[in-house]
Amino acid sequence: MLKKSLLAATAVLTLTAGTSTAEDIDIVFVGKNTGNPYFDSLTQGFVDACEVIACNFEFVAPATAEATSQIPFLEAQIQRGVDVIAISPNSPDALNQVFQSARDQGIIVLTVNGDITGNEQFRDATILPTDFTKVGADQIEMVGSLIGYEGEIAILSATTEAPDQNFWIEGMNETLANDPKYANMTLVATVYGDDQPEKSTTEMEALLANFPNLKGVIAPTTVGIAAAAQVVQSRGIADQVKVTGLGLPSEMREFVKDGTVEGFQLWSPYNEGWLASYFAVGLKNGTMTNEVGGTFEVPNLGTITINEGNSINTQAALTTFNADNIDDFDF
Amino acid sequence: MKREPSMLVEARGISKQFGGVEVLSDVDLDLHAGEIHALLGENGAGKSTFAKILAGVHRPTRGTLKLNGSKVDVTNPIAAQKLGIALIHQEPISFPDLSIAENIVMGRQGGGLLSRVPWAKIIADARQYLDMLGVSLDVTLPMRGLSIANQQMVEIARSLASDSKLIIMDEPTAPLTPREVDTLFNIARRLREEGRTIIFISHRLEEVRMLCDRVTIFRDGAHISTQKIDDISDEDIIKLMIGRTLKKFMRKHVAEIGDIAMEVSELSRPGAFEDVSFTLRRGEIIGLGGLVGAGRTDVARALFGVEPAISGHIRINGVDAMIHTPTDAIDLGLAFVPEDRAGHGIFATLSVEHNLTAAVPGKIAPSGFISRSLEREISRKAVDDLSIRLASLRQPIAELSGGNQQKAILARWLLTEPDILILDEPTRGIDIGVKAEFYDMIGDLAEQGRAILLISSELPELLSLCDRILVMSEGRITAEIPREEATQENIMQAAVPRKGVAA
Amino acid sequence: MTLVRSILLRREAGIVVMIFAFCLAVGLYKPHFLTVQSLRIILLLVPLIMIGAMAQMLVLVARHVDLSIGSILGFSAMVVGLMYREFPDIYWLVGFPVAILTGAFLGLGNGLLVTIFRLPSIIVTLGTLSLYRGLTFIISDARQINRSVIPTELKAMSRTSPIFDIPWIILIAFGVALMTYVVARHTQLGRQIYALGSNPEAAPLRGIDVAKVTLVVFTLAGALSGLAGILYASRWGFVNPSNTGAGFEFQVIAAVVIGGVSINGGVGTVSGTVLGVLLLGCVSAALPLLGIPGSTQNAIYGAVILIALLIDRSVRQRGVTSLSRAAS
Amino acid sequence: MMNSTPAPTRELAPARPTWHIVLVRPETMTFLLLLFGLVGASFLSPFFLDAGYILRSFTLTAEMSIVALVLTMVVISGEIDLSPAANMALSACIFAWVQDAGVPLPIAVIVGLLAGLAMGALNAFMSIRMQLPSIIVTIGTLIFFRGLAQVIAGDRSIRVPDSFIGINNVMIAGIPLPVVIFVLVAILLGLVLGTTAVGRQIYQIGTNQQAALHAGINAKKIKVGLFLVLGLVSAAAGIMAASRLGSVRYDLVLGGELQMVLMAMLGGTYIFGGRGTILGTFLAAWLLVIVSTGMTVANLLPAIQLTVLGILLIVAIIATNFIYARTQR
Repeated sequence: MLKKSLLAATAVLTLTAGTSTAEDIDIVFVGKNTGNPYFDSLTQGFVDACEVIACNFEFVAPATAEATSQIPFLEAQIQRGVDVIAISPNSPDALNQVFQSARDQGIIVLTVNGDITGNEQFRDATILPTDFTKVGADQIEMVGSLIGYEGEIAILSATTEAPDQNFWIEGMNETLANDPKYANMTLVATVYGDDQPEKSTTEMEALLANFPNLKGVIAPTTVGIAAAAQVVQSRGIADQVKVTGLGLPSEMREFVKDGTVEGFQLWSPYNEGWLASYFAVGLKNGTMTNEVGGTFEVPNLGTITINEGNSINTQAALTTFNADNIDDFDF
Repeated sequence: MKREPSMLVEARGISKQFGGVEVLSDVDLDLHAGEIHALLGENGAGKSTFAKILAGVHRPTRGTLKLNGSKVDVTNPIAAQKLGIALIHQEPISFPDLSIAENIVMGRQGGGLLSRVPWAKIIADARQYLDMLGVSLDVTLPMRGLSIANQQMVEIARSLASDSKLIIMDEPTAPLTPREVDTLFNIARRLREEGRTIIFISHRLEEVRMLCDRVTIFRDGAHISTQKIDDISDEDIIKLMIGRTLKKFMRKHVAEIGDIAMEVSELSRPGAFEDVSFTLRRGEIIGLGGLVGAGRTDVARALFGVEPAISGHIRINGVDAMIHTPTDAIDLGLAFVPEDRAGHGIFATLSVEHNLTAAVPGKIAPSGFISRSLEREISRKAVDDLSIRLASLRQPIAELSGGNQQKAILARWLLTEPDILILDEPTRGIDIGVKAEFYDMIGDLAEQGRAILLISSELPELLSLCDRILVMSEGRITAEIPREEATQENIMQAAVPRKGVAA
Repeated sequence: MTLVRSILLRREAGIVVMIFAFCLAVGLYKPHFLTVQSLRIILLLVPLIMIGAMAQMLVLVARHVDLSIGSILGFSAMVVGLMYREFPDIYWLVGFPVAILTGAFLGLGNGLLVTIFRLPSIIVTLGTLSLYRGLTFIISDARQINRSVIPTELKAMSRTSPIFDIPWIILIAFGVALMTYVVARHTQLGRQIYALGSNPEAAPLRGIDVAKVTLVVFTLAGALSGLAGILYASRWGFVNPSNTGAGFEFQVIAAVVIGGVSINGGVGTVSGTVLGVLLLGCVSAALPLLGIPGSTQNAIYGAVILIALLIDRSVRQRGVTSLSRAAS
Repeated sequence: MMNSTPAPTRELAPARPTWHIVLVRPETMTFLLLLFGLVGASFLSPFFLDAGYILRSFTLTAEMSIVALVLTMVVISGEIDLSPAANMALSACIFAWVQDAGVPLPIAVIVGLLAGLAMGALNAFMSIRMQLPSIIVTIGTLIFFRGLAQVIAGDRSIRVPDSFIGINNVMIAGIPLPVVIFVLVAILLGLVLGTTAVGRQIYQIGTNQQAALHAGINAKKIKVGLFLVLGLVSAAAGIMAASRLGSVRYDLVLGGELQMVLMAMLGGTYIFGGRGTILGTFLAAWLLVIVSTGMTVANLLPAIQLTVLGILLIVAIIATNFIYARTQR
């Protein structure tokens, strides 16, 4: 079912945003930064949804993902008097003041694809792609299946402080410690490539040098997994070290096809945008609420439940990509 | 015995103005092929300017040049090079980071930007030329760190390499040792044998006599005389260089000589000046004469703390003084009008007012905040006192003429009410009329009981203004001449280095 | 003068010693740092910086500086990426001339601003650093060029090899260094660049067309940055409008000043620069091995630049060349 | 020594009329651009003309604008400093880190300020004492300071206590406090530069350092002082930014040096020193806010702003050079 909805979503990718009327609801999505391919797909979800329901959509993002770089854009949206601000926050706390003044003006603030952990009171709801509590376990299962549930594994993460990654890594550690299925797997190192290709590459090389018996690497970040795959590809050791993690199909297709990577996971960023639009319009029109436990229907995604902490997930579990299905995805 | 010498260069009516001041007027000069021709004259007589015009560094304001009978226009140094004219600058030009060999050939190789550098040939040629000069240097080393003498030798090697028909040497021997001078002269003679022409600019008469065939004397930017060296005596040369029979500017008042204001003993800064001692009294004007580069300005800069001396003592009003910075000097009642007005004197783009009050921030801003009215009042008075001509106190000082700029600098210092004034070439580049005003002012200042050290290259100026004249040569004081005994001749005798000994 | 030469020689010998000492020290702790494999890692880290360092070396030797080379790298890479995206059938090698010409064009822009308006190159290139980066966003509509767009053959250059199992990209970088050596040492252009930087006032007196040489230097630096741009696409398989080349100029300046290139112009060798690049490469490769967080890297770069400046000064004791002096 | 060719003598020509002196100067250009920007921005977006919004937007760059005022004085004195943005980040990180470690807030502020002062001292040591060109030195310190901030903060945001947050929400007569501070600092520095002896000497040093030396002006002391003040003010600005944002990261005002230099240049400060005014930088700071918020509120691609900033910097330098070449003052 999940796969079907992903397919349905990609099918409308080619549509373009249509005309709008004065009654429409103005939604702005503030991305982490421009030039981030992940948000291309997410934005398309917004665009397509606003095509169907009555909303005006605009995407803005600063040039860099620096913590404060989103502030002027938020200020500008407040000034323009939009109805809904959706944002992938660059900082869990630097934006609090701006969020406060936006909400004082009646603007709905939704965080999308990342939350302001610890400052939840400053937003109305968060839309996350999947249940983050399960990501760690899923990823361990993924790497376990690739290495035969035995041997040394390592994690190549984004930055040391990346909240989502750290949350997942916590889950991975718990799974490894508590699930007897993985008793023969040892996590030997967790390193950080800062989401930069150069640093991720040197960290990956250092992992291989420091741990000659390494069997698998989990890179739960799109930059990290591509860099790790590239190192393995370049060294020709795909049969010895299995790389997996979270990645974009468009970036990983090559590695899957040449056998460097057997499988990796992600969710649909497109669906996040799609869902966020429906939810935003619903909230504004009063047809939906952000109350915990409430449910609503979104075309293609079915019934959505609002979880603890006003949190909404677009899909229940991660999608796994491998040689069989990679060509079906276009983001 | 010799055939009629063919003419290499015919210069006619060459004139050059810098900012309205004519530094060269209607110079005619013929240079024969295969002669060594000396150019002599006082500082500022126009020798170097003429040389630079030949070498394309300056363009003449008027006049024509003929080379081998055909008219040429030497538009830039490269054009000069192509015409076969090489100038060896007084201060050698070099690329310190390039090898000696490259410095010898730079600018001489043809070919486009991407053509190959023929290293083997360059190095071999460079060795050959330096061998010819009797200098043993590793030509693959960079120029940086070479002594001035060796740099000079490289420049000379450069002109040899260029195959020039006319080689101009502007005071080439100043930094050389006697042995190097001998070598240079041998080379010069050999070049003469090859039919090349050399212009030799020097202050050392005995060198001129040893080397040159003919001598041309310049004075005040004009050609005075050209003669065979054997036809003219040293005394005549000096007379022609000095020229005017001396008509003394009358110093209106002679001030009463008072207490010792400044006592300098054994002041030295190696490389610039050695063992300089003198006393200066209130009301006295001491002249400091000598050739450019004799170390006079360095002494002045040391006294004022711009570039302090390494050893020696300065006593001001009988008290030992430590002068490390100009601020120290100003506090002790010194004032210094520097020689390089544009570089060290004026703030070109700032207003006259701001220039005038630069040394007396305390007077215009007693509370730290500048009082506009006070500033205007002080400036206005200074302008009136020295009759500085200007359109407005607020106009940039660069818009004033040189003379008025200089008056403004003097006015700046008078505002500090100094006891001791050091004036370094105060009348350089100034119209004759304004000069006379300066002489009056300097006299008045002495009369007010100030002590004045006047550095000047103009002998009449020294002779008419000073109570005593110190003459420096090659970093040392070579003569102290009281006013009564001073003549242009004995000053010049003391100023010209007699032995070809380098420092 | 032999002293100066011996110091300069010592500079290069010094870097070699530093590289060996550093590698040994790391090797004692982590023996596999001293394997061929880690040499390969280091060499794969440095090609872009090597090419950028050659560009910056020429500019610094001419007594200028180019802060925009990272942005030129990004723009050129983006132009090539867009070309591959819009014309998927184009022969992949066409990217090279396109990248190099694009870079050369932007470099020429810097050169023209510097020569025509007689502006200090550091301010001009601070402006174009921002300008070229902005243009990169505009032409790309702020979207990344993805891995799938970059031709496989191009990406393969970062791991396949024509000879001795040394990947193409490393060979190209060392080829560029060799060519820079030839240009710097054996062509009139090279010598004129050194002469210009050594004594700008004397240069015209010795027949050097200062404007022309300056233009050529900036254009060359741009062209090399353009080459680095397409190699970025090869090495990392994507082109991002904001990341590609960002901060590149600082890494390059650090490498170049370690290598003994003087900020006062006229001084600098290809061998020193190559060694400086390799030293930085060793440090970058060793940090993760030693478990030192990558966040220390910028502080190290900055400290290295400051120390290199002080060494440069003590070696050359040259007078002040502050802006005010230059103007008066 | 070649004789320099002096400008044509004008001592007998009538003084230029006052209107000419007032109109033909870079600050006038800045002012006209400011008006033009206001009109243009309100055309681009009808949401724009709202004094409250402009003031709020100004708080986003107020810290940098304050630093740019001091930077203007440094540039007039003939030096430059590209490191103040990095200084802001490092001082703020040190401040936040120290107070996070349990040091009382006032002491943490003092530690932050001292850190900024030390950074200014490093710049002064390298540029003045060691006589290295400040433009290169401060590129080195720019990387170094930012790198140290990264070492201290890593990728973390360091929170500051709630009581310290919100300087931009403090209103004085309806004007946000950072804007008030900016205006006050501008007035203070304008007075220092325009009406005190030290201010006068800063111009004199920047016009001709040798002449200043010969006139007994202690150029080194003044320049060292300027670098120290700039370091201190940068630190204060960094701490203000921490208060506005509520947390500090190493990448605070990343790339801000470009904007600060741009403010000075756009206000008519001469890159080679000796000329420029606080008024010019003051106007330029507002101009930049109007240009960038005008573009942001019109939802233009942020990249266009980068492009515009780059073009503005180059055009500003060319224009001021041109104006100064035409008029002597």
